[in-house]
Amino acid sequence: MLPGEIFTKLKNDFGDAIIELNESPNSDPWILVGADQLFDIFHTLRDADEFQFDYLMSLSGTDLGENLGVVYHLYSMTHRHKLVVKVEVPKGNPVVPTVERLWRTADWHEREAYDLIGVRFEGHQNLIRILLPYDWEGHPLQKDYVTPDSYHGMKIS
Amino acid sequence: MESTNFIWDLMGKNLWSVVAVISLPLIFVLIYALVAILAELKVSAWIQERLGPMRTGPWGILQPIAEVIKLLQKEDITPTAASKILFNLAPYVIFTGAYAAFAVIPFSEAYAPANINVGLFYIFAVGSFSAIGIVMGGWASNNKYSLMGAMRSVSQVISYEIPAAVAVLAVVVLTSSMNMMEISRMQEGGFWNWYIFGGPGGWTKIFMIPFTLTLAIIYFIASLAETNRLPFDIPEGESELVAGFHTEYSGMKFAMFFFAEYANMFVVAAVVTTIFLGGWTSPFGSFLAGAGWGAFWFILKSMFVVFLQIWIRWTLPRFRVDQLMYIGWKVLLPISLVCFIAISFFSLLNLG
Amino acid sequence: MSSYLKNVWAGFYTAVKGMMITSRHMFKKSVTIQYPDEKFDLPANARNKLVLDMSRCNACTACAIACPVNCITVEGVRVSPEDPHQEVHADGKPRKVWVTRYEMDLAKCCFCGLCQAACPSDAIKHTQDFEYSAYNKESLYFKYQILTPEQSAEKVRLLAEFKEKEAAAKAAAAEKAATEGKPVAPKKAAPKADEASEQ
Amino acid sequence: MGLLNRLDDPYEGGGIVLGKIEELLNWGRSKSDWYLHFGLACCAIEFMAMNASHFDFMRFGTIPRTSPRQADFIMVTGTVTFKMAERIKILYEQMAEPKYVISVGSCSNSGGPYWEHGYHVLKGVDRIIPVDVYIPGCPPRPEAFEEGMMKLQEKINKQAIFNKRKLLGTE
Repeated sequence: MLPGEIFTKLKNDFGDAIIELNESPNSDPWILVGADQLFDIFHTLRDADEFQFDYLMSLSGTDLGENLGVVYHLYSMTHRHKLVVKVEVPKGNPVVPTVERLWRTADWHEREAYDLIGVRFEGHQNLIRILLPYDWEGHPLQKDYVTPDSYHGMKIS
Repeated sequence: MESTNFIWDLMGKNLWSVVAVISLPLIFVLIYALVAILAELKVSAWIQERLGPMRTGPWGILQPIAEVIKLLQKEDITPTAASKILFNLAPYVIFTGAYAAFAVIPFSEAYAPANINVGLFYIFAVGSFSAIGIVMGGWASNNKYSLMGAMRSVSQVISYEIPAAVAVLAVVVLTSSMNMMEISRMQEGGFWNWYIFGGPGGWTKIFMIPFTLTLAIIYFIASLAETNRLPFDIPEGESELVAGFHTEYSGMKFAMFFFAEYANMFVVAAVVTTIFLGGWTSPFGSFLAGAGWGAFWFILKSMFVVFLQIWIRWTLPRFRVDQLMYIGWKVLLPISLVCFIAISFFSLLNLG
Repeated sequence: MSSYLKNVWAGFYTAVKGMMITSRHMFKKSVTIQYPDEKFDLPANARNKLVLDMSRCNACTACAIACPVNCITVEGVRVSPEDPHQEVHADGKPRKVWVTRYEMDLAKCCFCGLCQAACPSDAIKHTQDFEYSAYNKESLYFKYQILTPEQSAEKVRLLAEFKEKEAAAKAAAAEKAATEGKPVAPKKAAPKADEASEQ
Repeated sequence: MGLLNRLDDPYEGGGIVLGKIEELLNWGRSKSDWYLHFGLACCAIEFMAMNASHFDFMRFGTIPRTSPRQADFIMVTGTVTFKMAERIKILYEQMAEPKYVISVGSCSNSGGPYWEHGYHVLKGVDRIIPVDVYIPGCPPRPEAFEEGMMKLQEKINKQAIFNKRKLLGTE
């Protein structure tokens, strides 16, 4: 199923929560969705018979300047189709519902996105840092991140 | 009864001769441990098609001496949180246990430091010393890895003492003696008289050969576990527990553990040699027999068993804890019991 | 029961089989190359220690730009035509640039070979020499210097003087042209020299 | 010419005995170095090759130890992140004297590719523990490890045990 068809079907079900379809020739087509109904949208994408996205290939966080974004790459083993879903949240309150209960893969991916970008996944059962030390301050892959002078008395740079 | 200790004959019983009798095994242990350490390094290297230590003296033969010199210079650390008395006592307890077992080992027709009636029983008694030492060291280190290593070691030693004891008991049933010198003497007259091949006797002993052979293998496997050698080295499994019960030991105290491990290896090898491989007797009847040659044969056979232990160590991977317990309780124990009963039956028939 | 016995036998048999395999290897010839005495032949394109041929270097900074970890620092100054000390390259051409500073920190180098690929005059090269471990990090900081600091200051001064003269001559020419009513096209050589001296 | 004099300069005025003993002790230490391997990144992969049959690190009398108490030197191979830097420091402090450090590869020498912009990388392990031998390379060849080991042995062989005061005075 092509992303355009998926977009129209989702638009019928969820209305305003599905914001836009981008079919730029330079990249994979992607669908931008709102953060409020995210879990329901993904639940439909995983379980509805015509979608059956049973594999979350990748979950990555991005810093878009004013907003923080999360990009989901989905793949269906039964229908062999792909979908890219994006969600954007304001930097001041970057809260996205977790999809950890839908795909167990998302557990560590979400922890990584939280660790490095700072997106908070609401409902994640164990949202702690995965790569950096637990007492690290800030999220280093944000574009306005300022490298601290020292960590535990060891000079950085 | 003729004398079994040439030092008594030479010097009579006085203080000096006692010191000589005591120190002879100690000197032997020290020299043997150096040789065994070098053998361990070299055999491991040859099995892996390497060369092993090459740059310490010709062909690296001075390697163990360099190691001892280095360990003597190492700082001796006692952790602050450790229980100091037990921590410092543990290596000595282990070494004492290993060394005390040398008292009854019949090196030759003319030399067993103490020729006592219950030699085998004594070896099993002092063999448990090492378990106590390991628990002391592991618990006193105040380190979780040490404690886990010590607990594993104890469970392992307790499990494997039983098949080992049953195997030894079977030989005791055949010989009706626990005196190691006596057992050695019974196997005189060629390798077909060794207890691994059913011991001395008529053609009817053929029926016993499978059982004694199995018992010899069982005792050997159990002795590997008792000395914490691979494939039974979960007490010091380096991938799970940092270094097991001796994680916190450094310098000379660690060297004591090292020496005790190799001394223990020799003790179990000596027991295998004595009860299954004919002790100091020559394998070819009266060929090269005699007191001096006896010591030669005994040490040769024991070193062969030590070599077998090293060979197995560099061949097999480590067992898991549950596999270890399975082998101990469900394989070795029933098979050794079956063999023991069969041998008792045969010996009853022979007597009656 | 039979499967139990079969398992026991399999365990014993495989252990013995493994020991046979190791015993076979015990008597094989060892494959060890005893390093300090005999050495492994390195491939011809092995990338180890970086060395610079100062007689070829033109301080073009291509290597410093190509370096992904920025471990190379290059500074050069153009040779003034009035310099009394003119040098000739190995290939017979006159030297155009004095390298006043060339430093590379092999403690940071990641041996990717990009500088070697970027160098237009084959001056910087990876050699097969890997034996240069050091007791202190400073000895991994390689400085290639053919000029003393005083000499390089002298070269910079000479070039500046030459440029001043040139500019004066140009101004005079321009003035002359202005009086004669002809515009003069600006030359391009002067900014190039500036770049070289800045780097 | 008392005993103190001999302690000060062992090779003069009948101090041969102490000098020889010092040589013996240094020989023992240099020829049997047990190491604690701290593998962090790709240099540790090269380290495996060095331990394997073709290069055989054990020829130099080294034995791998997992416990820092029994190790003579620690081999830091790879990128030292701040998370690991603390553990390296703890392990180094747990080692028994005399102890040495070999730093292998660009990353642990000076941060390597991360020396400019790495927010998470310690720029050189020598910022937290004193390094004895730096082995350059990214990663170094297995022979380079062995050459570094020989450098360390040379250093140990030249160490003063009895005439420390004299050396401190001159240096």
